[in-house]
Amino acid sequence: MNDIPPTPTYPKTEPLHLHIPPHREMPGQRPDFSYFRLPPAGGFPRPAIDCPSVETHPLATALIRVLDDGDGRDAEAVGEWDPKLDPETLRRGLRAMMLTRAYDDRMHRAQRTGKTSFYMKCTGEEAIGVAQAMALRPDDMLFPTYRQQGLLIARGYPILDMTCQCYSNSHDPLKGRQLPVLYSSRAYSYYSLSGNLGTQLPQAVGWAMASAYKGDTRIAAGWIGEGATAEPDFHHALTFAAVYRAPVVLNVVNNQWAISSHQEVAGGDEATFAARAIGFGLACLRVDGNDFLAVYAATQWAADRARANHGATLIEHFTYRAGSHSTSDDPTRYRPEDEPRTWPLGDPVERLKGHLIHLGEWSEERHKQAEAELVDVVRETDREAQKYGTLDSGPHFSTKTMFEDVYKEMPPHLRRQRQELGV
Amino acid sequence: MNDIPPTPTYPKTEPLHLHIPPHREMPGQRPDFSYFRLPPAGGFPRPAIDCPSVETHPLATALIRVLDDGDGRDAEAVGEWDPKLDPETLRRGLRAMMLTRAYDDRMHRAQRTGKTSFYMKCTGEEAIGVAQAMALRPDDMLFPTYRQQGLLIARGYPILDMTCQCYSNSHDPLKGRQLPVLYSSRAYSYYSLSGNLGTQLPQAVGWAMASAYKGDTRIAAGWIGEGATAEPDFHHALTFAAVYRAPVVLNVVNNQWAISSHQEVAGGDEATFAARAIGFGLACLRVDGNDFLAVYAATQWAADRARANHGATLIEHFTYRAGSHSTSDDPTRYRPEDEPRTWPLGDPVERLKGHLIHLGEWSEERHKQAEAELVDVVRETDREAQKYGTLDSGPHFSTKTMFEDVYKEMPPHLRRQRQELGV
Amino acid sequence: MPTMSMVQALNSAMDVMLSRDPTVLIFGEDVGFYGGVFRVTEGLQKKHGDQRIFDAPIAEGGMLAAAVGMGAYGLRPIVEIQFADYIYPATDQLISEAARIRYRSAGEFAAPITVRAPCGGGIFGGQTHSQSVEAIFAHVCGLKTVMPSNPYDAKGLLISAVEDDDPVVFFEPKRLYNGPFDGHPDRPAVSWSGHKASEVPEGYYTVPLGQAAVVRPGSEVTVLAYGTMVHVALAAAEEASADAEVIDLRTLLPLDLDTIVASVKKTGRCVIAHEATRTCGYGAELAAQVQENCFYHLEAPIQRVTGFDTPYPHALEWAYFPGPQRVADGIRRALERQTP
Amino acid sequence: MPTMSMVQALNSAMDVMLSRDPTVLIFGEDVGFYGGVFRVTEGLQKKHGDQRIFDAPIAEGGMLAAAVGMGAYGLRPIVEIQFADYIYPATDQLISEAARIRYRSAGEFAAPITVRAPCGGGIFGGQTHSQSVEAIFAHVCGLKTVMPSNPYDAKGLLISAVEDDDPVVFFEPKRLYNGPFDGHPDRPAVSWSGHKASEVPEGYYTVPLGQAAVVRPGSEVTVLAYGTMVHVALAAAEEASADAEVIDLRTLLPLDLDTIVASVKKTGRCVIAHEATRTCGYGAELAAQVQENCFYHLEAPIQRVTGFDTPYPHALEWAYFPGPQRVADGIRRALERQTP
Ligand SMILES: Cc1ncc(C[n+]2csc(CCOP(=O)(O)OP(=O)(O)O)c2C)c(N)n1
Ligand SMILES: Cc1ncc(C[n+]2csc(CCOP(=O)(O)OP(=O)(O)O)c2C)c(N)n1
Ligand SMILES: [Mg+2]
Ligand SMILES: [Mg+2]
Repeated sequence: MNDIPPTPTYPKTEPLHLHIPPHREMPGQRPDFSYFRLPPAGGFPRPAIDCPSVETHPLATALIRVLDDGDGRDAEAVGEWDPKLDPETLRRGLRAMMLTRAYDDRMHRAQRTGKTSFYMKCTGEEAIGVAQAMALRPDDMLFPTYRQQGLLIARGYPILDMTCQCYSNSHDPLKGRQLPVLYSSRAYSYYSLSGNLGTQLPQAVGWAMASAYKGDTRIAAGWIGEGATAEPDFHHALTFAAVYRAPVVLNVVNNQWAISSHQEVAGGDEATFAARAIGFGLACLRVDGNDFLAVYAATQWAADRARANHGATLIEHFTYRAGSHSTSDDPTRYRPEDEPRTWPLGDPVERLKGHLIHLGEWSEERHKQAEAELVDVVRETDREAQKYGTLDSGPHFSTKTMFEDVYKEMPPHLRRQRQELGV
Repeated sequence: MNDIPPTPTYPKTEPLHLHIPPHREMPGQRPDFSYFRLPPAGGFPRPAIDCPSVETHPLATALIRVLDDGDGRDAEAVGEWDPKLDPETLRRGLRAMMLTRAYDDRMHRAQRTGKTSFYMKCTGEEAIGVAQAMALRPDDMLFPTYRQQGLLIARGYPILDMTCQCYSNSHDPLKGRQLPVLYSSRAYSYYSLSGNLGTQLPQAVGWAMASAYKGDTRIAAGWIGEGATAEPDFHHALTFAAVYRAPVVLNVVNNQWAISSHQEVAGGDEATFAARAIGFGLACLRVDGNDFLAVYAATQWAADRARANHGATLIEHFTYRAGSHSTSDDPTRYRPEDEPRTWPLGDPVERLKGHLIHLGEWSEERHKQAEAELVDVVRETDREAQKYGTLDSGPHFSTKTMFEDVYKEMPPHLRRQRQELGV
Repeated sequence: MPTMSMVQALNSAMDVMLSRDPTVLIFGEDVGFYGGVFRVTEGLQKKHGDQRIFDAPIAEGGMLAAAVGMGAYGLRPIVEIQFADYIYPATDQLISEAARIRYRSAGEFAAPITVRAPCGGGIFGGQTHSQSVEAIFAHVCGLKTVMPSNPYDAKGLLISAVEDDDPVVFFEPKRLYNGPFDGHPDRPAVSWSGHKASEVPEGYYTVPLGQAAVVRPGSEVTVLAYGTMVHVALAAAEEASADAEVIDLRTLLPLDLDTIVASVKKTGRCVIAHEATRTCGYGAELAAQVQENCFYHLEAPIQRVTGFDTPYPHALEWAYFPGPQRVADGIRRALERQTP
Repeated sequence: MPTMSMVQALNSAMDVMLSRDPTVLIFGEDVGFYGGVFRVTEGLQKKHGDQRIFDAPIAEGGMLAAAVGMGAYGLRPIVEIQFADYIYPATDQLISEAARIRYRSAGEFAAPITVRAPCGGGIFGGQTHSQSVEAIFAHVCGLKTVMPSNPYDAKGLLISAVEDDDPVVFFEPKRLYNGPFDGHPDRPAVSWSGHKASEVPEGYYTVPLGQAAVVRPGSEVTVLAYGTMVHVALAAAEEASADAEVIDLRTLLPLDLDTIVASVKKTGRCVIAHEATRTCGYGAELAAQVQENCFYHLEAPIQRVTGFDTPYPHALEWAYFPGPQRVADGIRRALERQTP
């Protein structure tokens, strides 16, 4: 028999206590960003794109910023990360961000008036989708979340098609099957959006593995919200990207909120999301997500690195969800009303606008003009889309299409079910 | 309408290439550990148990070693991590490791002779289960994998019960339901083993959260193999441990192999497994898993830290799976025959034995004696267990017990099914 | 007696159990300060504190794993999965762990966990906010599966689930949260007030698991339904002006076979209605058991009226939904004599 | 013609497809250098290189996610799940993504993935190496579900699965890998050589998905089975000395209903046999469809002979396994006339 070990006596210890991340400032309280230290623009080095990933790990706790526009300073582009874009490109970026915002506002109101069931804005996060689409190549494959409509818009996808998707109408490219904003476009290398969080990130890695397997030169990019990083898919994306050194750009959009949960519920207080890359030996960058130039530069760096076969980079975009999570929630129930306005990193549109004006390449008048013009564009597009129908009043795709595309060929049991319905 | 952006022309780039981690030295080749730098014993500092977790992050790439016994040096215990255990405790540890090994050998042969279906040894990894059981308190809750039988043995669980479990016989505490080695003992605070990899690690975190919620002083410990760290459960364990600062010790047993896959298939080439803690702001330690004193010290540090409410620690135990994965595989099909013998970190039993002899507290004769005695103990226990039956020849629990414990009370449909079977 | 919506009744059940039993705690996405996206936990954190009810990271599998560990310690966690469509990441912990732990530990360890998840369509949620996944879990031995159809049952069943020593998957038809729904989307939405099942005691009571309810007695045909489809079946019975006996199963596993068999032996005809996709849906199990136990009493084939074997579409929600007309047609088919 | 075991036939199918189609690649745990724990991929890495077949991290969900991404690119990945019991971590990517992608993208994207997984008991694998989980996946629209019972079918069906443009879950009864098994564990194990279905062409051929096979013609009673249970059913037919028609379904979804209905209309009696747990098992769907389509021809209740609703026990494996005697009893019950 085995001899039972003597059970030593142990010193009495204090009772344990369960730590629950406290909810942040509540509605009615004053927002508090005092914890937040804003590092200077141009403050961090830009490693060579073929550097060992460890050289990027100090950037996990950095905040790469290019636009030196804090507290009234005029919007200079400074430091090694300045992508040095020509004014034409900057204006294109500004315009795409403004169009994204105008489109969001229009569709948000369309939902309010019952023309569709649901909508999600990306207000305050436009720089991410737009700058990244411009820094990537048009045929690089995108695996976005529902908050990167800027990617599609910057790639020139017709907002008429987007509107028709949101209306699930007779011209909806997705035949009325998907919830609004869950776009898909193979022609624009934009993978079908999932309602399930996180799933697309490791799919991006798989696509990138396939591209490498084929000796292609296209890379993939995937996005995930900071809240969804807790899902297994995030872990899988990092693991597979590391093991197979996949040519992919992995983006965590840290907009501080996951519906009503602040980023600390996802572990954001314990470490940055960029730091998750360290344990996998992946490169990482942490960037001011409201700084168009910084997002562009970080994306370009990661894309060049991936395309040169040096593997994946995890980019944390530090930003702020200025609007509601979706049309289904009211943020004033869980955060101070003026928190968005007091967000220290400002508004991406205003900041790029300021920079262009500083360069003498833009003006308040031109900005107002452009704004008005884009509101018209969106209104006209909406009018046209409504001709093809809206969710509430139709027309929609015919009932029999409900049974199509479940499989490539319709199997007998589905044909029988369709007949049951008499269509 | 939206204006299509001009598609710039891009420089031609080299085709991408998919990196597949190459298989290591194959059967017939010479094992190659040249990549492996053995750091000196006593070479790393021991931070205060209440230090900020970042102070431990340099230890993610360390290898904490206490026994200074490399290349013929005599087995001194050196450095800040020396747990300064008295000889009696050391002998108890040695004996538990030897018993574990003797038991493994016996049951492995029992499977070969058809007395049961399956077995898994932990040869070469005995220090981990045994030293950790001794460094933890007897009522701390353990969520092990199938390779920590040393935990049970060091806690004094009767090997008769273990043997009966492996034989699924009439005295099997688990009523013949589980595959051999998937033990369970509430009385010994040893959670039921799962055949599914990884699942127990986040369960350990949940148990620890409950203990903290109740103001208890017991902590939890969980184990996972380096291969299984790719499962979602590992990610969940780190996330929940970080967010709720759970009083738990999380152990990755990196024994280099996952059946036939070397640790690089789990990402071990890109970073250490201890480094996975960094991205969650958890404390981490990386320890020579074949050094009884180092494992004891690291566990004690992590347990004290958790019990003092300073949160979880991830410990990577760097060791080597000296035997086959299980009785179902033959390692000589996927690695050089003599790789185990040439493993640079030696054998945990030999090393602790050497240390005790160096202290004048043990001798070759006493060792041989003890070995012989334990072989007898195990043989006698096996004889007794066989009186209660073996898998191949029974007796087993009665057929009607098959329908019990699916639910606390047997629902009608199960009663009907039992009657169908006429039992 | 106060009248409660299903949301209020479920909230009340958790309030009662938090007050009665210090081992009960609740976590899930947005359930804490915010009170849940469907408001089912509203006010509970304010009243019971954030040690008892708190937000979880967005990791359904992690939540279940934590719950299993808490159950082993001796707590009774209630986990909210924000939508049943998002329960899939938790399947391994739910099936391989929670459902198996009692058996594999020979009764030493258990998982007294309640997993709440809003299910079903009717709110234009599209394919990832409308699924009914009960059949997957009813197939898993070691789990119990429940789906209430009204506020009174919802509270009584949820309390039974929380007190049950085995893991219970508790599906809440989201379309019924704030009012009954008979499957006529064109008619104005009605609230629960006025419905007799909205009379819900403030305090503790239980509706036992494993007992169905005959919600409409009849002699011509038996209609088996649960969740939203109970209300649709009642409407269909009227519209088919059939003397239909409608049975609300309430618990899918363990199933109240006796009530079903007694009814079908009486009526000789059976219609099964559920919102989930048909193939291998729970209706298949019901059809199998009814024909096994009532074969010599059946006068016509058992009819299944279900969601089609396609994802839940967005725009065509009402073409997909098995509404009163389709159920009424099923009743008529069940009432037909053989046509040679 | 060469004779092959099921392991060799599956290996040959993948060898053929790797040679024919550069978009086919294979990954899974231990499938590369080692050739898989059941040796099904033995030699393939040596022949086709580690770009075509390689080890994956132990993350079934990650494998499926990668496969979905590869499918979007245009590859046809074959993923091996080491045991069907370990497919649960992959359910979200399989159900929410692979199965749905064609529908939700209106046909723009697809997931031409084959997921191979050894299933079933008979090797003393205990509850986590013996499960039959086919019913869960047959319930999921967008997936096809296959389970062969012999080497010839295994190769032909696997090639069809790989060439199919939709995701296919391909279950391999591990007890049949190296020989047929009639459910008599006490008798000496037999190998495939000699069995006529072990005559397998070296090269390319297909067995189409969705077609059942009548493996034993008969007129008294129809026995529906798949996988290991086909062999058990054949033995049971002999032992019950019944003129039973045994149908090997081969594909569970899409189901070959015509063959089934034709047989049951002829025999008027039906027995369904599977190894999976009963409640909501695939047998429930079969029973439901048989009674829907053959109601007026049925002379006795459809009998289900299945695994019990408990985890697969270790020591009591053969008490659990639905062997020839239990199937024969089912046949006898199906042949009984009504006893008043
Ligand atoms: C698997 C899964 N679980 C839960 C949800 C419900 N849900 C939708 S969005 C959301 C919050 C996501 O937050 P985050 O990842 O930070 O992205 P953000 O909305 O901030 O862009 C939740 C919980 C879901 N869609 N999928
Ligand atoms: C979820 C799951 N997937 C796959 C398996 C099959 N399997 C059993 S052990 C093993 C290797 C595990 O290696 P590791 O985690 O390093 O632990 P070790 O065996 O080295 O102690 C595998 C793949 C399993 N048991 N569970
Ligand atoms: Mg967010
Ligand atoms: Mg290992």
